[in-house]
Amino acid sequence: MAVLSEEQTILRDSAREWVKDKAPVQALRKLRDSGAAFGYDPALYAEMAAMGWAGIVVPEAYGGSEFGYLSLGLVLEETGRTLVASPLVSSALGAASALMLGGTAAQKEAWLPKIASGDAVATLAIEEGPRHEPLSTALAASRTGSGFTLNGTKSFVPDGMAADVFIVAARSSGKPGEAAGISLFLVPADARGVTRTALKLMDSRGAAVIAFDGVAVGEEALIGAPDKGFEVLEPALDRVRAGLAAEMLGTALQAFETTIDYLKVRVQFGQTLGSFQALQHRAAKMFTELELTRSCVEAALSAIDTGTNDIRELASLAKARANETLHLISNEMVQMHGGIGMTDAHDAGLYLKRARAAEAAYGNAAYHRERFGRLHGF
Amino acid sequence: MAVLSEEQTILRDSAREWVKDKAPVQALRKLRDSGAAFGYDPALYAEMAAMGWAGIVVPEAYGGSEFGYLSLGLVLEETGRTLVASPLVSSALGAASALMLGGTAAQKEAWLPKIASGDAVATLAIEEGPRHEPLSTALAASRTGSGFTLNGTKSFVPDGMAADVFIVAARSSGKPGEAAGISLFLVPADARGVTRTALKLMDSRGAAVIAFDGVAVGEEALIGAPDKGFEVLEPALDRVRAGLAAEMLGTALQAFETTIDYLKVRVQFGQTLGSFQALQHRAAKMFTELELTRSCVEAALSAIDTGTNDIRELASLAKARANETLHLISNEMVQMHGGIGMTDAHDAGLYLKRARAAEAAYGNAAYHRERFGRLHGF
Amino acid sequence: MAATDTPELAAFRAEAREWLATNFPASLKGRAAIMVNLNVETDEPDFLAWKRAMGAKGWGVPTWPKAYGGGGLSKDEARVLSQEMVKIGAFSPIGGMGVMMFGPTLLEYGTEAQKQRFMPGIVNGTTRWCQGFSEPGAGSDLASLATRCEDKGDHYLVNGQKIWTSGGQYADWIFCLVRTDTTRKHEGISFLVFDMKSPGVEVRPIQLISGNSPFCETFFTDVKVPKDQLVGPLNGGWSIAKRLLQFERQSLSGAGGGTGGGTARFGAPDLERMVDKYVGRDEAGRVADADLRQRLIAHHMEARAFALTLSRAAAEAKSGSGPSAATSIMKNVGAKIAQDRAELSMEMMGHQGLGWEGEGFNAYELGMVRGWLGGKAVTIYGGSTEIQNNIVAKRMLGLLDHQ
Amino acid sequence: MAATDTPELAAFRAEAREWLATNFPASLKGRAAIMVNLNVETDEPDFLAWKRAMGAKGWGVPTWPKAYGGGGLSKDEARVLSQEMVKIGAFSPIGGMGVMMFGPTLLEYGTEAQKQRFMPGIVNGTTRWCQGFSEPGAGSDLASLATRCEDKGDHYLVNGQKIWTSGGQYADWIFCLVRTDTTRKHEGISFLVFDMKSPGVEVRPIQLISGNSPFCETFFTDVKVPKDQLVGPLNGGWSIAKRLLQFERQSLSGAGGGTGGGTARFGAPDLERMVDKYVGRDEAGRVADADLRQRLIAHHMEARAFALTLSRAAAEAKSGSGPSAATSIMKNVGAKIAQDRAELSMEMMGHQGLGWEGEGFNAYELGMVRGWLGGKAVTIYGGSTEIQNNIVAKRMLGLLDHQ
Repeated sequence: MAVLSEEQTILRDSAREWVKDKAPVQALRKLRDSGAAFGYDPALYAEMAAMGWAGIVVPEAYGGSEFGYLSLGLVLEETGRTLVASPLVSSALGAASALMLGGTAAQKEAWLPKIASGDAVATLAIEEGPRHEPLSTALAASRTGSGFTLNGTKSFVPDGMAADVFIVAARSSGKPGEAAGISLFLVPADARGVTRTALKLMDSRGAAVIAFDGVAVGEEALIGAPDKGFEVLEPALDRVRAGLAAEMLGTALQAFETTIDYLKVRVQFGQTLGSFQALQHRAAKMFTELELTRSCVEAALSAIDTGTNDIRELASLAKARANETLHLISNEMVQMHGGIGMTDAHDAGLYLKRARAAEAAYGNAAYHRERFGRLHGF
Repeated sequence: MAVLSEEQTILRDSAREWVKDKAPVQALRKLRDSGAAFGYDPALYAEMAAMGWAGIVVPEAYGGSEFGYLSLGLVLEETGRTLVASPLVSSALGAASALMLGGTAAQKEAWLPKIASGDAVATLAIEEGPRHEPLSTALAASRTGSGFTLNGTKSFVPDGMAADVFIVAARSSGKPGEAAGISLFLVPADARGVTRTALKLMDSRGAAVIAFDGVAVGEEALIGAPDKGFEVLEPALDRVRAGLAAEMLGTALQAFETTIDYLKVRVQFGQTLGSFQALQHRAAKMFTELELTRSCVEAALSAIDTGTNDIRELASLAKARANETLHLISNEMVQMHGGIGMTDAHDAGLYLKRARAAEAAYGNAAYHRERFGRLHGF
Repeated sequence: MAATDTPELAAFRAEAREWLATNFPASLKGRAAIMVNLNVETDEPDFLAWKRAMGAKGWGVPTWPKAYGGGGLSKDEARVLSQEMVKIGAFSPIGGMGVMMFGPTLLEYGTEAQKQRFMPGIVNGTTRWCQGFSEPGAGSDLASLATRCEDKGDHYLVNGQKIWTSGGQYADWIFCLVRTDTTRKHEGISFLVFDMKSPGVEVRPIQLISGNSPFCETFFTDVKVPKDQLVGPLNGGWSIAKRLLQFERQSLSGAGGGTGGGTARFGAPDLERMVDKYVGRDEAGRVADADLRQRLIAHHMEARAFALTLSRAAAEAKSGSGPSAATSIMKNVGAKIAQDRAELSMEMMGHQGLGWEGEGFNAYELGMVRGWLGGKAVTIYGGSTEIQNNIVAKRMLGLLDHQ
Repeated sequence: MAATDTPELAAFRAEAREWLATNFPASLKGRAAIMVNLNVETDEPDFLAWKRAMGAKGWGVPTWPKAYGGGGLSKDEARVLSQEMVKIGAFSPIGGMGVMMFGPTLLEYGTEAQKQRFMPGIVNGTTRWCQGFSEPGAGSDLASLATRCEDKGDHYLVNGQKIWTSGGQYADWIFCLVRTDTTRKHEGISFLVFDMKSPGVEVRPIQLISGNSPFCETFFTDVKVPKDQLVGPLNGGWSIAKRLLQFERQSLSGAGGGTGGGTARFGAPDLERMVDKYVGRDEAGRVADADLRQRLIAHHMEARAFALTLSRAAAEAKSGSGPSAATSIMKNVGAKIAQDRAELSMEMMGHQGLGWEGEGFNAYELGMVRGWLGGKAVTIYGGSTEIQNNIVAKRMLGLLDHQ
């Protein structure tokens, strides 16, 4: 655990308490079985926002606490432990970051206070194909006299059914694969020509396909300069990756601890499972991966807070490592629990499903290893 | 173990006995400490040849037994067990195969009987850079009125100090990286302009750098058509790879068995090492890799014998797997022996050194994984 | 291959071909995967007719003795039959645990009367069997089972609970391990069979993480079992169970020469097609994702090595030199390859591999997700990976436990 | 960084800078790797002068108490000193097992008389110490040692054999575990120090697979040891040994803030340079060997994660929240990275990585080969990988052994 300030320690502890109290895994199970429309419980998110969590990275001028990304990571680590579904990553981290990085004063004033208070949900609409590749953006933004017209479809938009506003990556020039020519637009969910279709995902979180059919937006909808949206999008995505990695670290930690607890009590052949050396060494391996991952996650979040020039590589390192570690531990969780871990009544399956969904989001491990490799000239 | 004919069983058993008797690991140790000129003991090789081993793949018409590659693999597996150094792979397998695949009648008559009887040692001179990449052949073969002049240097020529004749890959047209334009030449070791320098390798086997300085050869020195030497070289190399993989399987098997024997007797904390489950599971992993590797090695050798059209992929599969398995087991051999395995007095170091030398020869695991992948369209 | 047939085999091949041509309904061609399922069977008339024909002929269990309704074929003849069936897209409609596990066991351990009684239902596929081995508290330590079986003079009385009963909700009969002596562990276990409609038997399907319920919890409350339904000697059930588990392992690893169940069942049948659909290629035609590419190649090589090992083991077994050492590793290797393949498929599908139901995902994608989840069981059941490793270390390598 | 110095630290920085400028001979600049070696020391006059100066100042052991010749610096001051030394290419000429292991142990467990007697030789680097812990029969089970130590009234009599005595052939004194009670295991061990020139001490270098002989077998035949050379209580040596091993582990993992011994010592310092020299690039500038490339990237990421973990552990330790959980994993991770790096280097060098001596290979290549072989020991000594895993499982995770 990074060395925390007193405020950070208080934040972390209160998050831990609240999650235990209000949002145990059972809450996600209920949400899933109720078939909720948004993929999260708005009442729970209202509580989270009331505690200030939705405004942790938002400047005080816009109603946030400006407490930084490492602080938000502390909260996400705790919510990750019990698989809490909320727009914390999509809205309070992702969309807020993009607005902070590239939004106009008017855009910030319009949306950041509402995001920070939880009154609005904003989300990044990036993906178009099955795999994360923001450079492949193809959704067309054609210049009109007064602005742009958007045509195309965004898939896997997190919290897309709940969102009040989308930050849409579109191609205003160039071709898919190029960074230049991508522009970012702020598009209200109720804009004419926007239609959304809910996706039912295995991790029970909210996502939607958003179709943009001749959606007209003005110049004032641009976030950042036209054709240079990637200069805002890439750092915003790196913030999301680091934050999501923190959430995944929490998920992996809890999966690990639940498994270790089981190993201590489950008896086979007259001995606790945890006394079998082959399992002990696998447990040591998982513990090792968790420690290494924590270092990477905290380093990425701290780098964002201090503004160093290695944010890209650290974000990729953190996301890749969180992916690998959670992948390993979610599989071991099922395997070490044996048959009971295969049943829907046990939590292991929920961790496994959430693990793969989080792994695929914002670049899987291969994506980030490749990105890290390129940044290092390999 | 593949299903063997009666003759094959007898061959395998007699090889096993002879190796135990005449060529235990101690023989390699002596060879090393004596600083022998050739990197093998000519008297031992004469015995091997007298048993017919040097002629196993050679047609009866040229003094061999035409017993096939799987049969030679059986012998190599046994010699691999005790790290027997000999020109069996370089001469009786590699050079003999190239001659059989592309040699003229005159070339075959001149050399195959002597190779089969052990009276001559022939070897492939292929490598030029640090890593196996036959397509990169650059040694120049310039046309003259009566034939070619060779200029350039071959490195890591196995048994290069002992060889009576070299089969040299040279570039007669095209450029490094292309298959077309490579020609193969039969060059006697005493040809004018050939000089050799011995290399002292960590596995104590013989190898040399061979310089060709304006070496004149006639048309009759060509093996295969001019510029089309790769059509002979590639299948010859695949035969070497499969045979070397058999030898490496034997090396890995012995390293494994020696280690398992140690686990059974070494006591730590009042228990045999072999009773610690973490080591048991690692032992099971090694056993598994050995079984899978055996299947690949035997399949490659059998494919050569029956002339199927998947020799290339099977040879790469066999060599890659043999590399991976021997790599794993040679490391585990040292680790599981603990301190004693680090001492020169113990055999583990000899296996480790031989392992890496064999891994690097004729393509490391990465080379063959890549080749297998390309053959399968990945 | 036909080219190598002896005259006798050639004659049998002709006979089999003709019989199949007459009896296999064209409407069923190539529909094995859909039609044959442990738990659910179709009532299509063509299927039922085919099942009756194969049952009467005994060719659903081709090498079993004719005396008990089997085909009475030699191994070579059975191979020829299988080849001829593959040629025309035919498949055996007779399967399940009766064929894979209980039948072979009964042939070895049953009394003549028991064979006469139970074999016809297996051979004709009219009795569906389930297995009552696992218990909630036992896990991999099967022999610690607690289901009590008391001798009440003229019958046994069974009380207890089983878990992971495959197809328990559809089964007619159960073969079951019960504790007949509480003072000894392995030597206190007996092998009992009884009707699932017996009073006191209750079955509750277990929902798995994949959303399916192929297994049940099965409860026994004062179930009366006639004493002639004990198979083998009293307290001698453990040896029978071990033998039966060998049959299970064979069929899971595909080493039995069957369909290669454990290996082929999960994951994409064709990773290359998935590459083209979900990942794409670079300008040189290589898999566009360089990191994934290396793992796909390694996986492909692993699968090939496994396939070659299956062939080798089959050849060695056929040569009569006894069971191949390679068979001891097959369960683990096959299971790992199947799970790796499922994970690689999930990775390739990316977001399209996250669907649970509804719009936005096609049936193939949704099926892959369920298959990936269901496949997590292959390293747990039928002897977990850990148990298999223990077995290799002890039986194959002679490494002892702490003394 | 200097920017964050308190006024006091800034003053110390100025003082240190000036003292170093005066005392560090320019001829030694940047030659740490060559000059400082556990076993062999140069007799270059400049080096000897530098050693005398540092010894007198106590800055070879900057945080040790002044009372025993140490520098008496705070941790912050020591950090500043280290920064200033790095700046000018200076290094500490005082090292070895006396500084890394025996000194800190003696400070905790020694009597005042023992400290007065032994510390000066350590602080000035004039006494070379070696460690007599391991025995041929013991391996990782250190406490099963058998070297007998009998109480002969006015002295102890030591008989037995040690192995893996680092630099035993060069050492002046040895600190040693001996058995003073044969009826108990851990509670029968004592911690003894004695002169290696004592009659009855024989040393034989062990040749390793790397060709080097950094270790010895050490034989004791009726070695007489004065009774005031027992450190700590009779039969109380095991606790002292465990503490000493903690110091060793810290220095091996680099967690002690030292040179990061275990991690950095083996393998190529710069994999990228090796790529260019031995492997090459494709037209897009990527490592030409696609398979190797992915593993190089993964390795680089692993090394970065480890470096970040070292920093985190140092920050956590400094914050006074006690030792970081991360320290428990460092030995294994550092060792694995070092070995992986050596293997990757060997793979990159290809045939050039197979040389043992003589023509055809440059010094760098031959050194890499020896380093790769020597590095196989890092997962064996100082608590093998297996022992470290046991420790993590038991101490950090609370998993018990079979009961």
